[in-house]
Amino acid sequence: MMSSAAANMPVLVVIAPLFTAFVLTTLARRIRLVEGLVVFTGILVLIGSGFLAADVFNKETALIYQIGGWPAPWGIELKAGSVGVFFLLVASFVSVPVSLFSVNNLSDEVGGKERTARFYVLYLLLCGAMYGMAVTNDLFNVFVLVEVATLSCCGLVSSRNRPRAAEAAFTYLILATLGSTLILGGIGFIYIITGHLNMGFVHDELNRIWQSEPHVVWTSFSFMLVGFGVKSALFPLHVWLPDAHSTAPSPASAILSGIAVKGYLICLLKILYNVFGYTLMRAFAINTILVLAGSIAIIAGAVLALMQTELKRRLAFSTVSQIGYIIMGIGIMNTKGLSGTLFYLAGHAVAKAVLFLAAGAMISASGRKKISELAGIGRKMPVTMAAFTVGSLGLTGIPLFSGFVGKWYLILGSLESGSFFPAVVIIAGSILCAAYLFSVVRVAYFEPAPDENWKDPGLAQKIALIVLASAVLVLGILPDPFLELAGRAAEELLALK
Amino acid sequence: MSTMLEKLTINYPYFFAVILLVIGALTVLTRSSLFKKLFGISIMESAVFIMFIAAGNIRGGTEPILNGHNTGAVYINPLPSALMLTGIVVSVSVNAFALALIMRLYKTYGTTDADRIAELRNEVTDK
Amino acid sequence: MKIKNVVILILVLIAGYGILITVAELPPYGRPDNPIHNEVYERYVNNALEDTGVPNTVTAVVLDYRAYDTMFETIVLFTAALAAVITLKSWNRAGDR
Amino acid sequence: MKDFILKRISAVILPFICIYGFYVILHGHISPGGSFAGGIIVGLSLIAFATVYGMEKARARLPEKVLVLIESYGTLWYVIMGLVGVFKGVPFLANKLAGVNVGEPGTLFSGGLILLISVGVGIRVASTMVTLFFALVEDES
Repeated sequence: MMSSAAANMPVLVVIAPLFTAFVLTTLARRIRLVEGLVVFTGILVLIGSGFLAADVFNKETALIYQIGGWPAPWGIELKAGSVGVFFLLVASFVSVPVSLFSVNNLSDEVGGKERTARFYVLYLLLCGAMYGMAVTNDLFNVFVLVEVATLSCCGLVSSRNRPRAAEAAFTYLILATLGSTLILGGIGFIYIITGHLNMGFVHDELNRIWQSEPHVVWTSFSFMLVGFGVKSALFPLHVWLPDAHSTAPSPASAILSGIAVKGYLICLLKILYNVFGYTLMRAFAINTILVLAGSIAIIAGAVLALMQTELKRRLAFSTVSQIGYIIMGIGIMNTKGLSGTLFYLAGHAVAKAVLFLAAGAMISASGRKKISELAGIGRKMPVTMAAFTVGSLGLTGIPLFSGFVGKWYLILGSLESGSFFPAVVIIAGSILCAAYLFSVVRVAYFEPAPDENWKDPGLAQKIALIVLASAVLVLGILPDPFLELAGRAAEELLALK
Repeated sequence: MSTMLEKLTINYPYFFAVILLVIGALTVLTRSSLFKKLFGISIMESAVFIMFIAAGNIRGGTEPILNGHNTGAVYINPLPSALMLTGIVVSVSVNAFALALIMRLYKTYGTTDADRIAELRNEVTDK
Repeated sequence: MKIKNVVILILVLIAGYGILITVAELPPYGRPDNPIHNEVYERYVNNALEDTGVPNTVTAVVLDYRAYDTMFETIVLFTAALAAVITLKSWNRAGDR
Repeated sequence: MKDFILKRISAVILPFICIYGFYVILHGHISPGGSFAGGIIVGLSLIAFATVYGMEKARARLPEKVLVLIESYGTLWYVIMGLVGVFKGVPFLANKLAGVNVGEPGTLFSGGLILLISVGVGIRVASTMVTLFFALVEDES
């Protein structure tokens, strides 16, 4: 039984949250049991992905799993490679504290027991889709998982009991469906000229025939870039993100900004490197496009974030800016750049989750949304504000915090590839990031507080914040094992092995 | 240019799919009515479905049901049809959820026009 | 007719022309020797009966060869129903501001 | 009794539509059709019932609790059918490989797990359609 569980681990981590999700709606009356089950499932998946990561790390080869026993070109294949398990670890780790934070904390933002139970179901479905994206190796499966993720994201946004949330969710749904239609079209073009859907087979076939059909490859490239760009809020296509992420309930914003956007980026990374491959990306100058788009996103997102007065909106625009780093890193096609971008992805997932959770706790305690109205909150809610400070240090890239290592490797990678421009943009972006985040910290600590009674959140919420904040520190102080894994993932993507 | 037209007459299903895609995209991006945005999305999805299913067709082929009656017949490719079955269900789900959101907005604001809703929302926050 | 709409019209038409060039380049419609009708297709059409015991090859692909996709497809429908219900049911008007 | 004719005619027709839907679900593996098409036909017959006889009557026949149960466990059914393979020591969602008797091809009870899965999916698609209809039509406020 034990060996069977180990052999089926790539699919079990995907199934476990889904399995729990289907039971939850029928247990809505006993909300404590529901919350317990959600946290328990999260921990179970975390342990499972830890085992999977250790397995892949020790064997040094990707784990191939054939669904239904059908070998690759006929059936669907799961591939737990270094990229997959890296993202699996990050996603399953972040999902646990976020679900812990929502324990007994949703009645304000979501509503009664039934609505809360449904919120958790959507949450688990989103997690399942993310884990599925991490391990899948089939193009059409990517599309279906992207749809599950999109619908559950929109559901999470609209679960907030405000009409504003429904409006944000509608914009999000329309634009995201536009994006997934383009993704499906891109998959269709690739499928029509190669006849395969498995990523490995498509890669071989595409690299054989691309010279006879350059326009088709070019169109599917652009469909993929625009489609995933809309979904992951690349700068000019980000219009849905600030509304959606700032109106969603706080745990939902944390998971949306921390994990959901990253899932689409991992899919884009897999499609660009595992399907099209290094040669085609060079031939069509995709790396230049990505670096340019990323640079524009970094600067524009940061400037827009500086202009916001509401705390959650500022964090949402900060996500737009941070996505730019990851997109830029995808375009820096060497080992250092790619491992840097993967590490940055992990660091941002943790830091942005803690920022959104802390912001949610502050807003629900004080009932105020504007940054200027949160003066002196650092002394009234010490744990929350400390976590927020650690998160903003991590995001800015101060040494000994998570963002620094990722940015350092991104700069090294860009210098290695011979261009000076990305390094300059990264440093400028960090300075802007410091400007928009540290002003919140300054207002919170160094301005006089009004005479009101704001309380720190409950125990579960505090534990969640502390776990995430210490993860930011751990990623910054002891990055070696994660960097090793990210480095292997980069080598796997560049097919150096 | 003429070779492109010749190829397009051979590939006419793809040509019509592109026309539908353009119509759908224009509807989504230029209309302010929420319903029309939703219809535009549906039209775009249909365009992609047509592209897939046309790709799976073989002239003179029969439907891929192996019941022994038509031995020796050429069967069309079942894989695109199967994929589009999934795609259609996804499209149905998106439509259902979008309709629910439109209902919710209509109940709150009393209109289904995106511009009007934006105006109303600003008035509400000004108060 | 707003200026924004005219800009969108021009952009979409340019993109549409690009896609037209692309589809003209695709393998000719309806030929049995297109790359899409490869060994995957042959296995589905020739071996589906003994592999799965189902004569309808579309069902064989949907529910056996690619059953994992279909599982997520049912999950999409489940998600949509759930999200629709959470959007429409028992939201309190007190929350509307 | 304004719509007497409508009620009588639908009383005759709707059961047949419903049975036809189940026919399509059950014969999805040997003829065109399948669980989704059949499930939607069944769901539409129930929706027609609700529109003809009024929401209250339909709600009494199809309480929300039952719909939620069918929906949740119908989707769970798929996963459980997939786990059969895992318990037999072969990959997830295996059918013939898991030692399931696939029967004689072309007969109604063939295809092993495919038939079981399609029945589950068909019923839950029907219930989802009804749920969506109720959610859209019922006036909460």
